[in-house]
Amino acid sequence: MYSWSFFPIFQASDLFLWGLWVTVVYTFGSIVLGLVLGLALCFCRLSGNRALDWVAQGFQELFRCTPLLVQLLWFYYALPLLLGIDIDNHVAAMATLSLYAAAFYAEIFRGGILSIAKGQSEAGAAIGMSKAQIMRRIVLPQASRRMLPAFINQSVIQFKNTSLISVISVADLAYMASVVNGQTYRPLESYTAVAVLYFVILFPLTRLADYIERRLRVSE
Amino acid sequence: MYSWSFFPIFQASDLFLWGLWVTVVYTFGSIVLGLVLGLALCFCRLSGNRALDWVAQGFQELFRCTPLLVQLLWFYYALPLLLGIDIDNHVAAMATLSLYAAAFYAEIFRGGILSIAKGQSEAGAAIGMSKAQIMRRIVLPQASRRMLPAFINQSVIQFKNTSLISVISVADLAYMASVVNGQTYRPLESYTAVAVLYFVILFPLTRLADYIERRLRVSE
Amino acid sequence: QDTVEAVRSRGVLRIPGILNEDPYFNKDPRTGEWRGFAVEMARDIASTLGVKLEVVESSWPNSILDVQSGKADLAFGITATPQRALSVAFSAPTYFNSFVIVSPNPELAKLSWAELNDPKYTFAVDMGSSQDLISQQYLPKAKVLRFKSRDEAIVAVVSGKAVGLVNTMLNGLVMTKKTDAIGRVMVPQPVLSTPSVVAMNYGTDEKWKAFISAWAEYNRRIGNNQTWIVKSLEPFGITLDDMPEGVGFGG
Amino acid sequence: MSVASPAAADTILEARGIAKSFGQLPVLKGIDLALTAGEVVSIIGPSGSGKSTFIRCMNMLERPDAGEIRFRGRRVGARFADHGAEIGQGTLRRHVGMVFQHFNLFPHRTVLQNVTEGPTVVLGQSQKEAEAVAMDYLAQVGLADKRDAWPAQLSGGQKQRVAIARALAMQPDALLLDEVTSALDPELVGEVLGVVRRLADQGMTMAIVTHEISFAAEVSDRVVFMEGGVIAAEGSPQEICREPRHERLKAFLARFNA
Amino acid sequence: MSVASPAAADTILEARGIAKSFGQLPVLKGIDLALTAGEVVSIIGPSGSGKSTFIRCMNMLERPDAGEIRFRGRRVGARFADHGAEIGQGTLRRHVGMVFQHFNLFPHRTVLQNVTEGPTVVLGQSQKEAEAVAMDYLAQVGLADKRDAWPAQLSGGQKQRVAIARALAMQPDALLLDEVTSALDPELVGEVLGVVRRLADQGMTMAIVTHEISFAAEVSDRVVFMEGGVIAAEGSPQEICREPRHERLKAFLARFNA
Ligand SMILES: Nc1ncnc2c1ncn2[C@@H]1O[C@H](COP(=O)(O)OP(=O)(O)OP(=O)(O)O)[C@@H](O)[C@H]1O
Ligand SMILES: Nc1ncnc2c1ncn2[C@@H]1O[C@H](COP(=O)(O)OP(=O)(O)OP(=O)(O)O)[C@@H](O)[C@H]1O
Ligand SMILES: [Mg+2]
Ligand SMILES: [Mg+2]
Repeated sequence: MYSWSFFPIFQASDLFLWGLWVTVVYTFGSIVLGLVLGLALCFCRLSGNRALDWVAQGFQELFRCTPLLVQLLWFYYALPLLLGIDIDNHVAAMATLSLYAAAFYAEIFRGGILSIAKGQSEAGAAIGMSKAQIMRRIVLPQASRRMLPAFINQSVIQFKNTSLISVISVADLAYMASVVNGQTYRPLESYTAVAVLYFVILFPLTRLADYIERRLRVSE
Repeated sequence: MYSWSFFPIFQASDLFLWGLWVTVVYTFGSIVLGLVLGLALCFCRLSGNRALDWVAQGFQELFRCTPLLVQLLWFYYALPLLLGIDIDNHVAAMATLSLYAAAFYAEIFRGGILSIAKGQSEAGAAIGMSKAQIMRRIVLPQASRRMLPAFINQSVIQFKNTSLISVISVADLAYMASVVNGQTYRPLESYTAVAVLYFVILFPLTRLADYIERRLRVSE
Repeated sequence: QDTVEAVRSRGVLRIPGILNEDPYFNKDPRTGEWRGFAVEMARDIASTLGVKLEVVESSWPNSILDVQSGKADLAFGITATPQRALSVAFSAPTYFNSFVIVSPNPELAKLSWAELNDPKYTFAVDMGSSQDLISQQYLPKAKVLRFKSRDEAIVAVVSGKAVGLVNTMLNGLVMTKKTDAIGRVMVPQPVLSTPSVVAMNYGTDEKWKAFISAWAEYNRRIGNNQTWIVKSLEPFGITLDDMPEGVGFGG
Repeated sequence: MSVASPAAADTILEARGIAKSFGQLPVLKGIDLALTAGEVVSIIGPSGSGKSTFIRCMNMLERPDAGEIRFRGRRVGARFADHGAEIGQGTLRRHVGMVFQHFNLFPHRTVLQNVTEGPTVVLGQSQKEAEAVAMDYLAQVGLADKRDAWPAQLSGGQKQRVAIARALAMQPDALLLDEVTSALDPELVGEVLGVVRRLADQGMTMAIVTHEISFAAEVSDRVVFMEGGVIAAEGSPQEICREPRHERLKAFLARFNA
Repeated sequence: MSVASPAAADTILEARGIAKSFGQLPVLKGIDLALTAGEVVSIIGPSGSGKSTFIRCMNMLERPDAGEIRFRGRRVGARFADHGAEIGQGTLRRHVGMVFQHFNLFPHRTVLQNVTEGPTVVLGQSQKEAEAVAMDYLAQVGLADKRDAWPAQLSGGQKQRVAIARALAMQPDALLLDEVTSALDPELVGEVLGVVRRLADQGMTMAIVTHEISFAAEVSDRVVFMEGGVIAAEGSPQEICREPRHERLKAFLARFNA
């Protein structure tokens, strides 16, 4: 029978907390960058300009149809070779995560914007608002409310995805777990600790998404 | 400058194809099992029985809020210890993937069923149909149409997730890529090959999902 | 029932095997056949016990889990450290492993561990391995990139992400034979060597531990272990002459 | 209480003391209404007075908090299946059809399949038998040529006529109609009212919730005015629609001539 | 073509030869209509005849394939901003309000904010100024007390009155109304028609698409009967509604008395 011992894990709690901090920073950073870029992608898709639409769609498909793991390795190893520049692992990790998030966020944004009834834009146009004003004051405020649950859920996935940046040697939570594994040979305990940390952070978020979704469903 | 050489990859194409086959089998198997289990979970959620609802929800949250990687390790190593039985890595991989898929599918199914207007069930009830008949003949056929795009998209993610089973030594596509890496030290080429294989399979699927979604949006 | 009895009645001895870890382990992915000196050692133990050998596929970090969780009876090629000894039981040393730098940059050849411990150097290492522990201890000031597998560490050096990698003598020799771009094996001073042992479940009975330790001690002293190791290096064209000066397996 | 009803032998459907609240809001405060065979009763009243809630209670789509529904003198129980002396909701609904404001056609079935769904699945008729009956009723509502169309291809008036055919195909003893023309373009109202008028002429027992006051006056045997969850006035069309005496009824009718 | 309009000096809004197809389907086949200051024109016609499409062309919500819209004699161009001799769509819409069948209130703004949105954002009025004007118009439609309510808390009739106030707050030269009562409970139709009637009495220039024939007859200076994408008949309410001579117009009107 296996004898559990969480003591070595507690001893290394500074490493776990540091790893958690790194995970949070990369998740949060890539969410913010992904949001900005995703919005840009979404506007390309909705621009009505065929070329922009196609480029944005191609970009999205590229990121949607290949595993993030492979993308990370590519960005870190292959892209610098192709471009003849040096890309640091931290930069590669943040960039790949952000692009990946952007591809998925763009789809959520697009769905949210398209879900706002045409009548709303028309009502804005009928009082003389410009397209930009309609988007900013009428469509986006309503769309963002409506897409909030999907956005939170995608961000939860993003948080979990961040665990993959350890493959290009960024010292996130999963990375720290492996380091502690190597030192203590307590992989079950360290994976359990990681699972608990993830759960403690993500559970409230999924609850929040569900709550907002329920409230929206009632109010509509 | 890196000099690309895909020759060693072609030499190992039998390994790649075998890995692809394993990936497809695990993906497909876990989609089917996840579908059945997800349907059961979804009915628990909608049963109106509080206890069933909570148990199902707890199960879902557990799988939604922790990384699949950690779940795989847990299922393979920790669960057998706790239960005092032996679990083969193939069984562990299939089971974890299926449970993970089920947690996400259940949410899609629930959303789809709830999205069918109450009037449909009432129309069924008004001609004397039982609850089971209404579910089977009225609600599910409509809900399944409507949730098809989300289902396909989740299955695309499932396909990509299957790449993680290599950590418990199931010889999938990602596993074969590392095998070939170790033989040839051509990781860029082998990861590129893997990315292309994933893309070639998943791109048509995401296109299909988009197409169906567009058609549904028009027809509603 | 003690472990010897358990293994005998089961008829198989189980060890974790790791892919792409020549000369320790490797598996032909087409035939599923295992090779490597760790496998030879395990086979010898199995024949001593009169049972068959079964290799359960695993990875370096997971091989410990395999013995901890009872999926395997023994794990080979483990570097014993006091902290790890609190989690698994270790046998007497099977051989001694020296730590080396593998780098295409000849300037590093003359440097000691202390001189390599400089922020201007970036090294690659595989996460959670014994060389990872060594670099934590001896290269705390240098930049260290940790990767999931040895292969990724190799790619980091080949693609210029790191100036060199830290690994064991055995692995280093094989890698330089497999790919030129990785450079050559260098042994910084002082020569660091740690015992490589066999890991067993922490709760194992004394009889089993004593048996494994006796096996390890005997075969190390008599030179069988070295023979198996050297034999495992043969397919790569490595002989004892390729070994740098002053480095051996006997400790 | 005895199971045999004390009401007239030809009472098809009867509501007794029906009360219903949604949360804190009392919507029905004790309603009695009996439908005699062949009778057409119209229910009028302001929005929110509980007309829909009441007519939905009549076939148990809404479960009353108090009071009971009786079908041909037998009490309707809480279960789907018959249980002892009580008949089940399934039995009730098999004999009492309902038509909704928003049609609620099954969008994944063709017109014909919408109509045959009940007879085949609930009554166990053969596909062939059900189709023959269905075509009969589709012809009655003037849509025989649309048998293979999908609901999405129909106009609102056509949808509602299919919904009526779907209810008729169960060969019900009574029909409940809840504002069946409210969701229609004004032009299309006529075609649906025409169908309802013909059903009344053929002697179908019906309870009709409607805002079409003149239609109600013309087609009904009796008109019921609901307000605030009670029946505030009741009588012949003449009494209720043309010579209203009840104050609030007068105010209500006046609004339609604004 | 000269930019100055040959039409009467007091023509506010004019459509000339408007044609529009959706894909292969021609919906408008050349429509001319001029709105003189203070005039109320009602547009009636069967469903699908192109009434909505036409009235939406009048403020360029729908871009015509051929023909032109002129506002106070100036041609409206394809751009949002004024451009040379042509005025932009933004300018047109600032002066010509529109009210929709389904209200289209902004659900994320209170009643007051719905009404001040245009004046503050488009006309650049200060918040205070806009609120004063808004409260004026809310009072006119009888909803001053609902200023802080959310659209979701209003009845259909109240929503439509807010939508009218929102259009009025832009102090438009003309108003376009597209079936503003069709989505309302029959009881609530009166309150909205009352507001429209008062606007007509105050001399607001309006084009009204409606199915309420008697209201159209009563309130309009002119009635236009559209059918199949053309104006099939046009004249005084008396000529069109009470003494129709056009065959299809007769058939159309007959359907409302079914
Ligand atoms: N499912 C429900 N949950 C909560 N309140 C409800 C529900 N259904 C109806 N109500 C409320 O009950 C009251 C009566 O509603 P009902 O639909 O029966 O009125 P109605 O007379 O049919 O009105 P209308 O003419 O507008 O159809 C209303 O105040 C309504 O808001
Ligand atoms: N955006 C659109 N795309 C395609 N066809 C359209 C579109 N808008 C309207 N149509 C079609 O144009 C025709 C005229 O529509 P329109 O809405 O102008 O009619 P209407 O006279 O307003 O009818 P109603 O009385 O039902 O409102 C109809 O056949 C309609 O299906
Ligand atoms: Mg109602
Ligand atoms: Mg219209």
